[in-house]
Amino acid sequence: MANNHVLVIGGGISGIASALELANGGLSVYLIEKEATVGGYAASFCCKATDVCSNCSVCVVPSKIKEAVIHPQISLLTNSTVQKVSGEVGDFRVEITQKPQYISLERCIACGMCTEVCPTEPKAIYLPSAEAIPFSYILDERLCLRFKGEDCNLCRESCPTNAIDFKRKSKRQELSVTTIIVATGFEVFDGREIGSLGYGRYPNVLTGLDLERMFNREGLLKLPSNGKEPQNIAFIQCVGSRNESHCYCSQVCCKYAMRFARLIKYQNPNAEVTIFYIDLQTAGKGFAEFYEECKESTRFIPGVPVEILEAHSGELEVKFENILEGKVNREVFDLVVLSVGMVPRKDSWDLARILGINLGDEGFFDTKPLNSIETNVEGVFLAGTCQGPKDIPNSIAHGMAAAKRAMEVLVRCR
Amino acid sequence: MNREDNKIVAFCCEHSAYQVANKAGKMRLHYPDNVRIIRVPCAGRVDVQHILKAFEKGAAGVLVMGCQEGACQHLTGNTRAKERVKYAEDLLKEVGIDGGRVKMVNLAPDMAQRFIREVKEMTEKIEGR
Amino acid sequence: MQVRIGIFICDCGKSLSNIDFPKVKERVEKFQEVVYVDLSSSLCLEESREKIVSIIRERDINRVVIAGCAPELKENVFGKVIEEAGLNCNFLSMANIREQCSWAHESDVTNKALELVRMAASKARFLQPVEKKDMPVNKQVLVVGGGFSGMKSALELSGLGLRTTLVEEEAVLGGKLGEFEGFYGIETTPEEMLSSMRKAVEENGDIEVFTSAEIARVEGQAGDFTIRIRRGEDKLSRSCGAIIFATGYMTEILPQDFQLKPDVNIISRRKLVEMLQAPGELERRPGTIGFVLDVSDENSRLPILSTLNNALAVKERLGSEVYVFCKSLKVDSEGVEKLYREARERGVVFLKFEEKPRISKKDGRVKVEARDVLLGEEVTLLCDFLVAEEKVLPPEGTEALSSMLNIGTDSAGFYQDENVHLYPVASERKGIFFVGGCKGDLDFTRISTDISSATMSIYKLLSPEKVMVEVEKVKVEPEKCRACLTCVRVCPHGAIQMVRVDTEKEVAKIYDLACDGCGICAAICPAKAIRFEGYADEQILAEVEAIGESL
Amino acid sequence: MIIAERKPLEEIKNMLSGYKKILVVGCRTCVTICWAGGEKEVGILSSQLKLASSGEGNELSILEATVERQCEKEMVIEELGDKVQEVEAILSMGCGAGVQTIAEIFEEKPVFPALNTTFIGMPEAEGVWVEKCGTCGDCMLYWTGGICPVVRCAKGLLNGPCGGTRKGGKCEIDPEKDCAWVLIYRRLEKQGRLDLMRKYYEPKNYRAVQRPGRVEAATA
Repeated sequence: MANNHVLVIGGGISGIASALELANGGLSVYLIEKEATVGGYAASFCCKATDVCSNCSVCVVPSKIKEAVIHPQISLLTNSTVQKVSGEVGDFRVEITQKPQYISLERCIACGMCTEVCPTEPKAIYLPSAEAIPFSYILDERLCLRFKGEDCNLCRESCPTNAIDFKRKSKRQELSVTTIIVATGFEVFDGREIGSLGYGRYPNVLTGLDLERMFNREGLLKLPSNGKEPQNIAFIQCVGSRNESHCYCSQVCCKYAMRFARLIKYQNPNAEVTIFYIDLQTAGKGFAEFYEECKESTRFIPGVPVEILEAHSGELEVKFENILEGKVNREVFDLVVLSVGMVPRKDSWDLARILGINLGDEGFFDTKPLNSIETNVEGVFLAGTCQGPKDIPNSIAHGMAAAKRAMEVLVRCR
Repeated sequence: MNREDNKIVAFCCEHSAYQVANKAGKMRLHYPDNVRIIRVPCAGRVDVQHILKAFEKGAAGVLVMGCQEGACQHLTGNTRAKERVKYAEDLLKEVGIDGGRVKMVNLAPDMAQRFIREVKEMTEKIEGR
Repeated sequence: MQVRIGIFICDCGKSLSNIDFPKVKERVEKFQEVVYVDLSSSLCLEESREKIVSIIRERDINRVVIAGCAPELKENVFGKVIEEAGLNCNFLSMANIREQCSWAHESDVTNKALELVRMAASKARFLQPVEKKDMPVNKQVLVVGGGFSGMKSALELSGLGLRTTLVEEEAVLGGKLGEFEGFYGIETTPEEMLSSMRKAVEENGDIEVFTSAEIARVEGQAGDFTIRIRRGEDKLSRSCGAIIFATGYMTEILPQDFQLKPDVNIISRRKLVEMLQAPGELERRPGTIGFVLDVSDENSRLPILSTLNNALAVKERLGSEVYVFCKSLKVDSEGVEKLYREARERGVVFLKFEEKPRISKKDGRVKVEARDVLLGEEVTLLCDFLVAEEKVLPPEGTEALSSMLNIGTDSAGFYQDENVHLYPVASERKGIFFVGGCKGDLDFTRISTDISSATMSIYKLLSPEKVMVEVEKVKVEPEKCRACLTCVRVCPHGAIQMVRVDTEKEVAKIYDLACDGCGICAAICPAKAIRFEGYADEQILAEVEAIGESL
Repeated sequence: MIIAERKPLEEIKNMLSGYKKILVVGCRTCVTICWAGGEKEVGILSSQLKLASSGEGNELSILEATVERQCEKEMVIEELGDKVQEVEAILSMGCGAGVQTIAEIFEEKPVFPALNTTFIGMPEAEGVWVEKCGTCGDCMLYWTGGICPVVRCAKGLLNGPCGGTRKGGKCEIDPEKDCAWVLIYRRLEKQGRLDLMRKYYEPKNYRAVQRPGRVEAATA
């Protein structure tokens, strides 16, 4: 065995779980992330507890991310993508490209003085988010005057640690690893694809992801149109799941919708919450009881609406087939939340080609039957939602399981 | 501390509330500057005596901030903290200090707004507003 | 040793404009036992770190206060710095003057910053070293339960080079997987899967198997458990470093759900599987078979998974009409939506009810009446066999084992408390894990994932070259301990036990590897005999007292 | 073990009125274990007294100490000998025996009890103690399956239940509590000694322990 390095592609919660397990098991890990920050979707979600936990698992994420980032056995490469892979299990050669790091992670102390002096609007140099990890500023080439041929040097001059260097080029490097764990995650279904639901056109139609981020930032729900607290909210389940082109259940939407429903009712007991569903997924530890509790305060209607129209006042008229009454009903809500599911990443195909692994029918990476970790290429393992929908605990478990396979390869070789 | 001060001592669990306070700072969400945060490994580490001592030394309010009920990494830490806060309230009432000046708050790591609201509420309470 | 505090203040590139740093420095210099104060602009950069090391050495500093940004990402950096300077990494105290002071307030917060530094310095005075040591651990693992999950766990552990003892109550390994007819679209039958696993376990030199045996007692802590095993009259003992529980589940047709007792027409899943395996032995081909789900068990995925697979097998082998009565189709596991669609395409009819179906007997057949919510109509079905829903329950002995081990169960009595920090496989006690049906989850792919993650957690716990632990970070002072058992009873991680010191007095002892550092014991001890270094009473109280002392 | 409870602060404050310098003394034995008078409780009571007195503008000066066993003269002298001189009064957080031991040693100082000594008992749940022994001085546990009717029967009956036992074996006086005689019956049944239920007990000699009690060990 040439070395004891493992490559983990993707710095979301699954990739982080894999990296942590391997690093704590004594191996060295390269964790590469396409974006400037790690944590993926899970890091942008919100806690859905009222005063009592609703088991959404979002709170387990930040400490894992921090642990991984400071772990001495984990080398984190952000802004990086895999270009080429050669070799075989035990000796993969992986070519990585890292976008130019105009701001050095080692030197940026996140003091924010660069943003203060940046003359563009919006700012070309900024912190990706308040909780960004690594906690470091980034420079957007598309906005920066420097990259438009101007001779602006304000941020560089203001930087107290000389962290900024416009001349940095993108970097290629070759990594030598024994196994590869793919943890590239998912994309959220684009609500706009179902035009009749009006997402993207009506301001008060949001997705589950929008809600997660709104609660994470603001801590409460506001109508995008006027900033007021919504009083009558509808959730529409299975948007982008369980249909002809996405023939699977996304596994998370029923749970987040019910958790949000309970949270909304807790914050505003006068609010009315309705959930339109096909089948409620109530399996899982303690969840059936949670559903019983939700039923007391939330209206559940079988059948999902097909059309939403905006009334003149900005309210939303939802047209749905009332199965119980056997007719088509219309009802008005001030906020409609589309419980969008998980879809495969559009760039999965590129990575599949580079690694030589297969894509399944639905576009997620494929595995052997009754095995959700191993791909058709020996030594390449899958972790998390790039293999299929999973909630946070299952993503973590899957990441750990992938780490176990990678570890097994090394143990066998010793 | 002077008795006229309006200082609040906040015992913050490092798994949740302490991170929340950092998040609030990072978001530049401003809150009253009379709060002094003491980091603890779990709200369950906070003892009645720590709370009493804070008042003895002149604090006007004490917040014990831990994880959401049911989400304590140590299972019972936050519920124990809640009981102790209740006990401390009773002991403080015996010495003539309004029970509302000590409070248990349950937070998740992302609840910056809630943290600020609690600090503001306690500040208003002790300033008699 | 005389305390010599060195305080390093960082103004974050002079960006924290609402703090008057020269003033802070000037005041801080007057603090008790402070021998050096440094004001710098970027402490966390490499060049500054080198400077800190040399100053610590030059000035003979033995307690370090860093006043700067939040400790979350930088604490370990500075910990390493002071270690490099020859100090124990616990001699570090941080004042968070950026995130929790400058950034959090608009007004001038020089005084607050000063107070925060004073709090950190006061705490620093009381810091004691915490040593790290490698701890001997037993690398053997105990697996309780010899069904699919137990066998797979043992095999996976062997793949990681760990030896196991596998204890099964029944006379043969196998458990309940054999009760499944099969997985649709997969050639290998469950029986074949089991027999190949059984063979692999028996041939594996790393796995020691005890059948017809049960666990009588478990003593000890992570890294060093002692297990007493009872096999008939024999009493055996084994030592291990970790335990996996894979004790499975049991199922029961609840009489209140069906009023009618299971008989020739109302059958269990197992009975159906027997019929499917030997269709030739049936007197005649059943014309209609019904399934009822979601009558009393809405938590488990087992009923829908087995029903879909079995319904498809019925279609394939018996060609009967198949009707499935259910409330909600639980399709939230891998491949189940596809299976459901396949079943519909093959003619399985799904009927959804809101109110429980009424079940009675008519002319030697079973009559099922329900209101179907999709059709909005009353439906009456006469079927030759009705496959009853079986409620999934924790196996016998779960309660006894969980109370003996001091580990929690969920509201339905299955292993593992409902706490997200334990998910997917951990218990509140280090070194004890749960996989498979005993956790209440019965989805095949999830179970496989869980087993791998449990085995990985064990590998991580027991296998690194050196298992490093912080020694006595939380410690009972034997001379103060009154053996009142309070800490033993309240420790959420079961990490405290009574031991005898000097063969005389029984006192509480905290096991370093099992301790998770919450400090609940230190707070509750009525004799104040427990010291939590870093969060000791005198340290917390020093911080409290430093607040607002006259500046 | 001796079980005690802390007195309400108001009562303690009244006892202490007029004194400015107080020594609060805990005991590391029984009262530590029943969370009433250990080192921790000493700290809590001291804090409370300081807060109460400063609230009234009349701050007390308080010393704290905890004795290994307050009922042992040597231990009390060793721990308190120096401190007592500095105070005007002593507040004992020991059981009644502890209070009296201190009072005997430091005769010139007033000694006040901060606890009510309640009974001899055992822990039932975390933070809950129940009475098990009435110190009658004439133990009959041998005949009653190890269950004491003197303290566990509300009426202290020695010859079977009173006749008012409620459904489910609960006590007539307090339906929350078990009838001691039902418990005794069940226990003896388990042991196959139900014949003992028929045994008649003479009225108990409650003067087996003459007050004040005194026990001398048979050998030195």
